[in-house]
Amino acid sequence: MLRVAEHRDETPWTKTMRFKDAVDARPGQFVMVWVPGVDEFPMSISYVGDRFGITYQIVGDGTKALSKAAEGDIVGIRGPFGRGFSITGKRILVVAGGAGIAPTAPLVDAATKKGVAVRLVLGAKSSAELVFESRCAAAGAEVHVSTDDGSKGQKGFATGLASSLIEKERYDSVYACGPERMITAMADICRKRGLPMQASVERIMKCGIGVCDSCALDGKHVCTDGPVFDLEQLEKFSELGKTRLDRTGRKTGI
Amino acid sequence: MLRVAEHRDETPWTKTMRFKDAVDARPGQFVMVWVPGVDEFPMSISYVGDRFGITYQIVGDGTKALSKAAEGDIVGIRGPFGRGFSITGKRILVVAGGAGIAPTAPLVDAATKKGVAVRLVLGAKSSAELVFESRCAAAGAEVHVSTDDGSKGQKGFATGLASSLIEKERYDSVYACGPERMITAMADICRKRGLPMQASVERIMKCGIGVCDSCALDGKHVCTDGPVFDLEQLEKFSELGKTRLDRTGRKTGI
Amino acid sequence: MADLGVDLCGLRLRNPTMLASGVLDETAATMVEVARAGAGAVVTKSVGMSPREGHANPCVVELDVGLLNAMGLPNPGIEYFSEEVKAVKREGVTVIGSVIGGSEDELAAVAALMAAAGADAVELNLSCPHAKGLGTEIGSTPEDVERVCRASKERVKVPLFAKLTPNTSSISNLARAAERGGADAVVAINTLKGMAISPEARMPILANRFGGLSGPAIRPIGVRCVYEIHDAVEIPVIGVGGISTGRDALEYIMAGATAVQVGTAVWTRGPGVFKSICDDISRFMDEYGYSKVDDMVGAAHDTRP
Amino acid sequence: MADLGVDLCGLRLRNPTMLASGVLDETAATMVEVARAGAGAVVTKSVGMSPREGHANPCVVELDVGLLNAMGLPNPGIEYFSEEVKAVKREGVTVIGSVIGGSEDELAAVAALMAAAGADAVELNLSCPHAKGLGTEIGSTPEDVERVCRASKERVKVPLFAKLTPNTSSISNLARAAERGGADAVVAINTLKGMAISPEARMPILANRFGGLSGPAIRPIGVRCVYEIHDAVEIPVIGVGGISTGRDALEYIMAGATAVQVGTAVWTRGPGVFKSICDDISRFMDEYGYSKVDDMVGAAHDTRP
Ligand SMILES: Cc1cc2nc3c(=O)[nH]c(=O)nc-3n(C[C@H](O)[C@H](O)[C@H](O)COP(=O)(O)OP(=O)(O)OC[C@H]3O[C@@H](n4cnc5c(N)ncnc54)[C@H](O)[C@@H]3O)c2cc1C
Ligand SMILES: Cc1cc2nc3c(=O)[nH]c(=O)nc-3n(C[C@H](O)[C@H](O)[C@H](O)COP(=O)(O)OP(=O)(O)OC[C@H]3O[C@@H](n4cnc5c(N)ncnc54)[C@H](O)[C@@H]3O)c2cc1C
Ligand SMILES: Cc1cc2nc3c(=O)[nH]c(=O)nc-3n(C[C@H](O)[C@H](O)[C@H](O)COP(=O)(O)O)c2cc1C
Ligand SMILES: Cc1cc2nc3c(=O)[nH]c(=O)nc-3n(C[C@H](O)[C@H](O)[C@H](O)COP(=O)(O)O)c2cc1C
Ligand code: FES
Ligand code: FES
Repeated sequence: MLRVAEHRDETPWTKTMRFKDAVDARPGQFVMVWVPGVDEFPMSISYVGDRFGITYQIVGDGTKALSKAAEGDIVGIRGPFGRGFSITGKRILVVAGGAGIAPTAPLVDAATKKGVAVRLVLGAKSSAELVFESRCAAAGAEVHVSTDDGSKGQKGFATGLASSLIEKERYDSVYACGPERMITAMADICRKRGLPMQASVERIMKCGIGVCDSCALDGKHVCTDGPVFDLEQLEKFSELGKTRLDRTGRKTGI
Repeated sequence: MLRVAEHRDETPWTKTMRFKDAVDARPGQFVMVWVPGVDEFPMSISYVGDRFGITYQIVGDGTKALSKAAEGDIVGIRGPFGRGFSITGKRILVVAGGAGIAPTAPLVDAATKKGVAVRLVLGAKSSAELVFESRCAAAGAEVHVSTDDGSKGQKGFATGLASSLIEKERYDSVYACGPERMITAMADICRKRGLPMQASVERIMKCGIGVCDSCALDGKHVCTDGPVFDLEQLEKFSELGKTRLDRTGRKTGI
Repeated sequence: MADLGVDLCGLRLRNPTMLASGVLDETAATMVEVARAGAGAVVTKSVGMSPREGHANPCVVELDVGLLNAMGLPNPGIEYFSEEVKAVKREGVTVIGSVIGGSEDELAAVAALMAAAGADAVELNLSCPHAKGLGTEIGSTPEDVERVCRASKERVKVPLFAKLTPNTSSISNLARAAERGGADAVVAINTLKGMAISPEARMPILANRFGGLSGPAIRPIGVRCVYEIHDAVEIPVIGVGGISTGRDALEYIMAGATAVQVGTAVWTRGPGVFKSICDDISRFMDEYGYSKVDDMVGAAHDTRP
Repeated sequence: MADLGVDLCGLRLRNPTMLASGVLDETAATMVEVARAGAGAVVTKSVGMSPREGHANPCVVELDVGLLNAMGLPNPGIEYFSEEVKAVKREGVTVIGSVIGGSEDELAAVAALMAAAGADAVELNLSCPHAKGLGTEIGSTPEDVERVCRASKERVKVPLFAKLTPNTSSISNLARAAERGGADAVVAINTLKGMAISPEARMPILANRFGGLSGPAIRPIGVRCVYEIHDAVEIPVIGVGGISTGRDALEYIMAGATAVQVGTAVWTRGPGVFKSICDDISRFMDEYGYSKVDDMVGAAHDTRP
């Protein structure tokens, strides 16, 4: 169990929780977060290294209970788990939709630190829901904002903005995290352009350690083989963007 | 389980068994030797390092069965266990009675290798029962033999010969292994002369790892606190030379 | 090179290792991957008549000595799952269908549907320690075990395995009951009922409070159970519990197991564990002069020099 | 600083840790050393009416997850052992005398002699899994446990503890029986019946073939047993099984144990383990705001936010 060191609002529905402890993790890896007596669920690590942290949207009972934790309260953490992003090339494009910024912000940190030129497309429903814009800009990324309602940056989906950037500039690699249709759309664009790509995907997680099969995606497991997959793998997935397993193990439409 | 690499007679009642494997042990440490289907018992390590070995007297069912093992046969080994000898000083006296040469021969090896001057008193019932005389001489020790029947060297007990050596020469430390009355006699001599001493003692061993209390000696345990004890500790033992526990845990005369 | 093939109730397995029920076996694609990685057969997740979500999270606790789980038997129900079984069979994989039920009739009905879907054998899970009304509760007395096996036996033509609980004072009695009830083989052991508590949170960690202990911790218990069962019945025994190396598997085989299942080690060593176990066994057989696995089955019973 | 003292059936212990029966407790001098190293009390080796040599060697198997032992209850007999108990008492150490017997009368007679020798409490070992005619064989059914406890209770004035076996389908039933029989506390758990086989030697390693599994492997099982027993009876529970750190001890305490016993960890961590456990507990209590151990006993039962 770890003690909460800091707990702050990013937007009305998104919070960041940081811990006193350090975690030795790659951007893209995740932890299982236990809110005692309520639930345990996966969360990407949004700050790696010292005082590691998570950034989450309040969507249901578990995240609501988590949002009430005060500084000094205890939270259970298992992990880090899974495979993270690998940073390759000199110029990269990062596309983050909604809570997808959580695992990609530390990727931006790490890439800029390595001297890689980073363009970040940050998509959100509205300007009030943008997270880590200034953090990423301060890290040295060129930040391009898109909002569904046009309240800030370009109006529309992140994919639209991303594809116009790809037309303008050559990238060595593209990184995506966000809603699954955003990932499949980005995968289409990258395949057509012959661009390497990595994306982080989500599935129901129970064990987090590769035994329960609940996060299965065409025989691969998001918890151990992912959550970050490369384009080659993404293209092989017949279920991506179409179906996911529910808690009983039945495929259901996304 | 280890495979027997070599099994040779030292005397009609004493054999040396060596294994293909190396053991990282100090002289004076021991192993538990399992002869499948027969018994498991403690044996000092008589060759440390590569192709480690034990040297044992055939005294009962267990050692008799062990003596029948052929090269290539398997024997179970647990260990090394216990605390071994520590080599201190420039000139030492080693006193070994009977099978007491098993743990002291590697001590002689190690000490001479370090450049320590070693005098070894090797006691046995008769010349036919002397073990490792030439090994220790070849290592560079000055070997003094005593036999109970006078068939070789000085007639009488090893303690007699040892005490005359102590009168002649100053030693930095004395090491003893053999029958318990030899150890208590050497302890008396060393105490009177103010000489540091270490001795290896034997008790019934069941677990070998400090849980069963069967090797207890005044609240210390031969398997973990020993089998090598220093003079300060030996003097505190009220049971040494007097009583030992039988297999039920009752003190019986030695 | 040693022959690793084994005959199990008429099924020919290319090697004696199988994926244990409940680990990476809820979807066809995963089971096929595990078989490709080396398992001689796969046992499916335990499936019941209707879909179950299983217990809430947390449902696993990672321990130094193994794993504590309370998945709560999540499964999509036999109707849906029949398609998964068929998909696995299409790839030529030997598949054993594990089934659960709240009563002997329900269990027998699921078993019949599992066999109809094409499972090469059916394994009755009479031993899950953490799901109410399923598992242990219908498998904790010899009377229950016998009755339940008999009911399923009447409806299933393929070999019928009974998977027993170690949470009992005599697993031999349960095994004898399974044999009387017509089981063709006994599988031992399922997990031991356990609990982990967080002192900081002052509560059990698992949402279900109780869970099943698996992994290295339970191997000595499983080996003992198989040894006892081998003495008690004539039908084959399948050993499971804490196997992660060839040497572990050999302990079970020499205790009397014709084949072994591996669950938790897939966590610690990945699906490659099956090949690694087989390689170990094969090396051991070459060194110690065994030409077939069958020569080692129960070997630890016959020797005292 | 937190107060580690506990009250157990009227006995005041300076801390909740005790040396478990069978580990470093066959001689007075050793028990005194262990108490000096920090144990709040020591439980003696299980002692019977007449001397026993125990099983032949090998009698222990070292495992990654714990220890498998088949000592076979070696003991010098109660007549001889009474002097050891007196010697321990002379040093001011709280000593609990563990006793075994082949029948309820024999057990009661040994218990009476143990109390007469000055033991502060008597622990009935109803649960050794590897000695014929002793232990489990008289403690595996609730009827036996009740009868045996009652017989000893009539002859012993000091607190009477019943040590139960986990090799059962319901340890709660055994605990209830002990309570009905007059036991003042229940001790859980003894070892789990296990076996280790050497594939190379193709035989069980222990001379006795079967042994008892202890150490980290069994902690989740012990914690679960204590949790269940705490719900089943009113008398105190003493927790034992795989404790080697303060956190392990706290799991048991929060599951419902008033005190804990430590055996196998003396092997891995030496007699200093008692002080180290107490230091851990004390630090935890300071950090989490508990002033006495009693406030934590059973705490894992009352919370679900
Ligand atoms: C690898 C991974 C990383 C993630 N990282 C983040 C992150 O950084 N920030 C963030 O806001 N969200 C992240 N999520 C999603 C997050 O896990 C869910 O939002 C959270 O579980 C919701 O829990 P709840 O109890 O509040 O809501 P519920 O009411 O329980 O569920 C709401 C929705 O959340 C999803 N969900 C619920 N439980 C799980 C589960 N055990 N596993 C996966 N999905 C679940 C389902 O889609 C469900 O419909 C991540 C998910 C995965 C798989
Ligand atoms: C630390 C230690 C190191 C030893 N090193 C050597 C050595 O290097 N060479 C050597 O020849 N002997 C050594 N011994 C003695 C050796 O253990 C016994 O000779 C051996 O156990 C005899 O076994 P057995 O079955 O042949 O005889 P048994 O007929 O079983 O016993 C003969 C005598 O051996 C002793 N003995 C038997 N079993 C044990 C046991 N489990 N633990 C201790 N003593 C036992 C008893 O005194 C017994 O009376 C050592 C003993 C100890 C404690
Ligand atoms: C996560 C998990 C889920 C399990 N689910 C089932 C199940 O559905 N049906 C079943 O019969 N056994 C189930 N088991 C028990 C295993 O099949 C096996 O009997 C047990 O884990 C011991 O083997 P192991 O130590 O190799 O894991 C499960 C075990 C684990 C770890
Ligand atoms: C070597 C050994 C000997 C034991 N002897 C006894 C015994 O004589 N009587 C008894 O009640 N329990 C005996 N036990 C069981 C322990 O008291 C304890 O219940 C068990 O080992 C679990 O605790 P642990 O994991 O801390 O060792 C013995 C255990 C070991 C390891
Ligand atoms: S969450 Fe269990 S296998 Fe991935
Ligand atoms: S041999 Fe068991 S304590 Fe030393």
